[in-house]
Amino acid sequence: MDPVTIDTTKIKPAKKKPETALEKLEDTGLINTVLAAKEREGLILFSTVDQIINWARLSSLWPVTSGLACCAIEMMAVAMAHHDIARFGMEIFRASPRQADLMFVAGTVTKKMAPRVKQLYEMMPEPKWVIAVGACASTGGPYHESYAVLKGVDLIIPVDVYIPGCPPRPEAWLYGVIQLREKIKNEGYGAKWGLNK
Amino acid sequence: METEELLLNMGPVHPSTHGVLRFKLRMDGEIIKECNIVMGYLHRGTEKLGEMKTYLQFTPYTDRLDYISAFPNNYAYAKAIEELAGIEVPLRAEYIRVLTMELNRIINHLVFMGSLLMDLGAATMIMWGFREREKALQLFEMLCGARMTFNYIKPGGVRDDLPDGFIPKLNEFLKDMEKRIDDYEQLINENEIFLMRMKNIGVISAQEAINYGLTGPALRGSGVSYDIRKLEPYSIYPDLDFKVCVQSEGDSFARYMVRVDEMRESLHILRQVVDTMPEAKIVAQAKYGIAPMTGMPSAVSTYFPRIFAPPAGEVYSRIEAPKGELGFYIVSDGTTKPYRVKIRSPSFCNLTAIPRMVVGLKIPDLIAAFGTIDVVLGDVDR
Amino acid sequence: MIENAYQLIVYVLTLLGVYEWIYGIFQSFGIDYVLQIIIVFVEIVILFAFVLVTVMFLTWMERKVVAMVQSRYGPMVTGPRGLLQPVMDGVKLIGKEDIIPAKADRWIFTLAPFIVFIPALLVFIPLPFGKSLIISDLRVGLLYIIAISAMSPVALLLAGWASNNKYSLMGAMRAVAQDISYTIPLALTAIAVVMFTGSLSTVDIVNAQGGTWFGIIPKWFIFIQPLGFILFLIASIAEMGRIPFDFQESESELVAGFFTEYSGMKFAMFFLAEYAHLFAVSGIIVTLFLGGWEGPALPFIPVQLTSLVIFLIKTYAVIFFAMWLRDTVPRVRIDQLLNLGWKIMVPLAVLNLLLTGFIVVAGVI
Amino acid sequence: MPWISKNWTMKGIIKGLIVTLKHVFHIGGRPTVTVQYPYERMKLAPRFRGKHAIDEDACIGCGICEVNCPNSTITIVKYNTRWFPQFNLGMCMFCGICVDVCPMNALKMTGNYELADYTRESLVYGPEKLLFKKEANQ
Amino acid sequence: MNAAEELKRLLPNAVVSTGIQINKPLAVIRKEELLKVAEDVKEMGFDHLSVITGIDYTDRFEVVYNFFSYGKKQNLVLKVILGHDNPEIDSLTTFWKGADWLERETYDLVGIRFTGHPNLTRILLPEGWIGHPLRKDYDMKTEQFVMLGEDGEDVVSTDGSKLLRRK
Repeated sequence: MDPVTIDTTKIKPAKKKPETALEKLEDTGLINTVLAAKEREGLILFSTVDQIINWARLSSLWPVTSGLACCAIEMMAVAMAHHDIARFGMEIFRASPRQADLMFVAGTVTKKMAPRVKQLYEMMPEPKWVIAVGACASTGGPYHESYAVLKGVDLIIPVDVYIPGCPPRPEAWLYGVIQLREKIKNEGYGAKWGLNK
Repeated sequence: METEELLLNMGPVHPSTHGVLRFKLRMDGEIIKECNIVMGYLHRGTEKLGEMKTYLQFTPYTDRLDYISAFPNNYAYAKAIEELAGIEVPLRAEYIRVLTMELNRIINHLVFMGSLLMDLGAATMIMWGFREREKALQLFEMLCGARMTFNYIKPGGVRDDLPDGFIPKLNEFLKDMEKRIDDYEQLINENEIFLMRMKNIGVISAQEAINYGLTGPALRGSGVSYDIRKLEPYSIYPDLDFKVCVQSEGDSFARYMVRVDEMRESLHILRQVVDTMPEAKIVAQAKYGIAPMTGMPSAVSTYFPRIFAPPAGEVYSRIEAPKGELGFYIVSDGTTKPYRVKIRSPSFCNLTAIPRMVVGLKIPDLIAAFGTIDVVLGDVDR
Repeated sequence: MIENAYQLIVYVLTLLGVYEWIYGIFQSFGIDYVLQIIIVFVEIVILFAFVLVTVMFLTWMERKVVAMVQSRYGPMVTGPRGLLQPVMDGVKLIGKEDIIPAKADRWIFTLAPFIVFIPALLVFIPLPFGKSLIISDLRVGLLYIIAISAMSPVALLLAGWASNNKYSLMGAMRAVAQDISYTIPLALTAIAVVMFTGSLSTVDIVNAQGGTWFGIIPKWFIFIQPLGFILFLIASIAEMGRIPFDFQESESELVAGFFTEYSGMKFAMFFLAEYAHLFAVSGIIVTLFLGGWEGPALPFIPVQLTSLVIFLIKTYAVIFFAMWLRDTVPRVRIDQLLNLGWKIMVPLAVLNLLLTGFIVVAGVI
Repeated sequence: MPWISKNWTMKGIIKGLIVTLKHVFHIGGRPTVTVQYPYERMKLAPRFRGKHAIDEDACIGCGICEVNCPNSTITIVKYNTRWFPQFNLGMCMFCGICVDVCPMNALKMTGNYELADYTRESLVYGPEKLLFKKEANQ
Repeated sequence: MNAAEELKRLLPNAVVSTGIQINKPLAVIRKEELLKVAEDVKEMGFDHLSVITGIDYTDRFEVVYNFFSYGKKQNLVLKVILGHDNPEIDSLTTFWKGADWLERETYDLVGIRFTGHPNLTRILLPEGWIGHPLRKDYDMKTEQFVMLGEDGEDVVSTDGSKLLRRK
């Protein structure tokens, strides 16, 4: 436990706060729309619609309330005053999976819970995303030798982003959410048919 | 009038079950006729893993039992091993342990208040509770580098000494906390709707509470003045001045009030601990391979034991965790791995009383009563 | 004299000098009633657009107020101070998959959101947003409002039943019980107000509250009817289904109440209807007890504009109160709610009615 | 209902409303506490247990960390003719035992917690991502 | 005289031996006499049943009861030794309601049957789980999966192909 263990070179500097209007737009994701429109003449309308829908989707990810274990407490902490996931429009934790877009698999998925998690995922309407939070959900983590624990939630449902940590601190969590937003920016029919990027 | 009985399944993923618990309710209209609790959705086989890991490797797993208040878990496990092996713990280490545990008790009760009120529909309290929790977690992070799963209290001492600037920050927190508890009490304690929801709900008499094996605030809410910190004093609790918070009604509100009072009591204990903290900077004892750890940071890891084997024997050691009696039954066969680790978790035993408490009540009352029992599913299912 | 929005539009067109011209065109074809229909259509579109924008703004405001109470910021990233958040939510919900559960009743399941949504908009027709800013000054305006809002239990029941989910059904049952038991005190207290004005027309009610006593205290009905106001406020919060009376949803008990199974746009309609209801009920409270759009007039500014602003300020004050209350108190239990409704609210409302009767007969005020 | 005769003033609710209003207008030391993460960061404690770092000069590849790791996060792999631990951070519970047991003090835990990634495989951090030289760092 | 010795004085036939288990008086008792002992123990004022532990010693099972008395502020440990084949013991639910779930848990994880228990079913693991995990001979190699049956209850099987999307 060396007090000087922080390896400052490895940490990326905090993101610059957007000041100009253009930067603010870029931050929200709309700038992609403008750039994409510029880059591809002929498909402007198509990809612009795509980008706008993506923008809407990434700005209003409603998670389903599905805390499983330790990470659920950090999930609550992420939603609380100090970290405030509401800034991304994500504070509407829907209890019913029918109205949710995103599932945080926050905690150990045991064998007994696994079919229920899968059912929960299947009940969510498309498009839907999954974030596996913590070691347990990613790989089984500390409990991967246990008889009663599934070795990673990606064995039963597709996972978009993995966040390591046990449990990850809320900032790490938010970083994972930002990674997911980056991913959603490049989704859509345009991306599927090779039109974006 | 004959009515059809309704079978309602609450959970395992339900907003008010604090995790993954399932109630199978047989209902007559809105009234609960029978309540069956199905658990095990978070059964991770911790006890089996305890047999597979060495004594020192198992400490991180104890963090993940009651993940809201992990320090008492750490401590209960360390205390069991210390009793088994007869290890003396340096005084400063004990002070640090009590400090962390009482801080953790406050956090636990904050989360309890928040989630209870969240279930009752008032979302503000949980935000305020977590706001203060975050400040305490920053203290923990200073102390051991993690926010929830600490791995800090080890058999024979604690992992490291208090860092610089910890005590001033703690004092600041204590000062702030006093005001905040006033805020909470002002917000909700006299709220008519809250009283309406809590008074005379989920009543359990002292006799029954004992019979059902309730411990901790749930038992003290029924008027039994019982606290392991007083009855079987451990650590430095005999030297500290604190009172056991008791309420006599045995209903949800009494259990709630016990916890609010305990928060103030914990603040009182913390102030004493800070005032009387010994100066000698020894935080671990040199027995069974544990070398004395000094304040020198980089020297610590060199002395940490790689092999640690207490003598063969059995021990049951219990402490007063924020949720009740937390005990570890450890069977050692003299090797580096425990032969059997049994965890007597307070949440599991306190939950036993729920089916008895809620018969004849309505679903909202079930939520109120369940909320005041204050369980953590990691602790229930282990 | 301009009395409603139709006449206002005609007046504005006349001022611009185009009305005669347009009217002439239509008259030459002999279909001048078409012009009337078009104008009515235009005003309805303006009203609904206004209501929808307000509703979207209300969702944003709700989130911001909650955030302020809880020492945080609320939506920040999407748009300036997160103002675009409701738009994004709407666009996203349109793009979501629309799931109809396998065991649900398809038709009723699809119909229910519309039955909820349309009355929520229809309530606004006789609501005076400002002097002469009213779609239609119905002579039975108040009765119309109460009747229209009494439709919502039917829709909730349909939604709950069609979902084929126990939580939905229970949520719907609760919502219906709650709505019915609170419509009665609501109507009774409203009648007490009507006894003063002698008219059910909302415009007459607002006009009756013009002027002041002693030059300071405005002649609002809240000062004549404090008990009636409190009863009406509580009953309307219950009617809106907000905390502390949010049984239709009661997240921690019934997952999401009667719309547990709804997704995508249908869910959005419930959501919008809820906030439209909030806006409407706050408007009604303002109209009945807080003097409606009555207030100081400013020189050089059309009275329509000032009165609209005054009305909105009052309405938002009431809305803020509802949001503020929501962040403070927990939810009551369903039977306690019904007890409160039948055993306390209804008798008190009747008492209020009696007292009002005495006052009116005695001619004190 | 007996409670209403006692509590008809709703004093408790009004008290609560006052407290919440104080928070709305930040009266009496009740500020907004949010740290807007991508733009600002909370101050990290020096002891924070984040991503590991291996001192290239000190590590002897003895494997004690591998043996002591509670959940086999660590495997010793060959990298540039020498043996180093490789961490599967998707499995790691950041308990710090490996740092405690390292006989050469070669293991450190840095303050880097931004580790989220799109695939499970990318969470395996080999020596190439973890090695550092002490001189270069200080 | 500690509680264990007092118990031996009361019921000399039931108590095999007494001793001390780190600060706590310990009495090893005969399996057949458990109910009688429990009655006496309850009368002696041990109203709190703290924990029930089942331990598998490969050749025998031990069930350990930890009691505490709120009145006397004393501890007592009772130990019962069972044979390894088909371990069975009387249930204490009639005396301590709290024993209900503790016994179910012991049954679930260690596989000791409690005769007279009102509802002796698995509590943590799903019904139909093969083996008792805390026995030393539990097979950790075969993975068991849980699936949802028609009625929403759990179905255990060793074939997870319906659940898993990839190996």
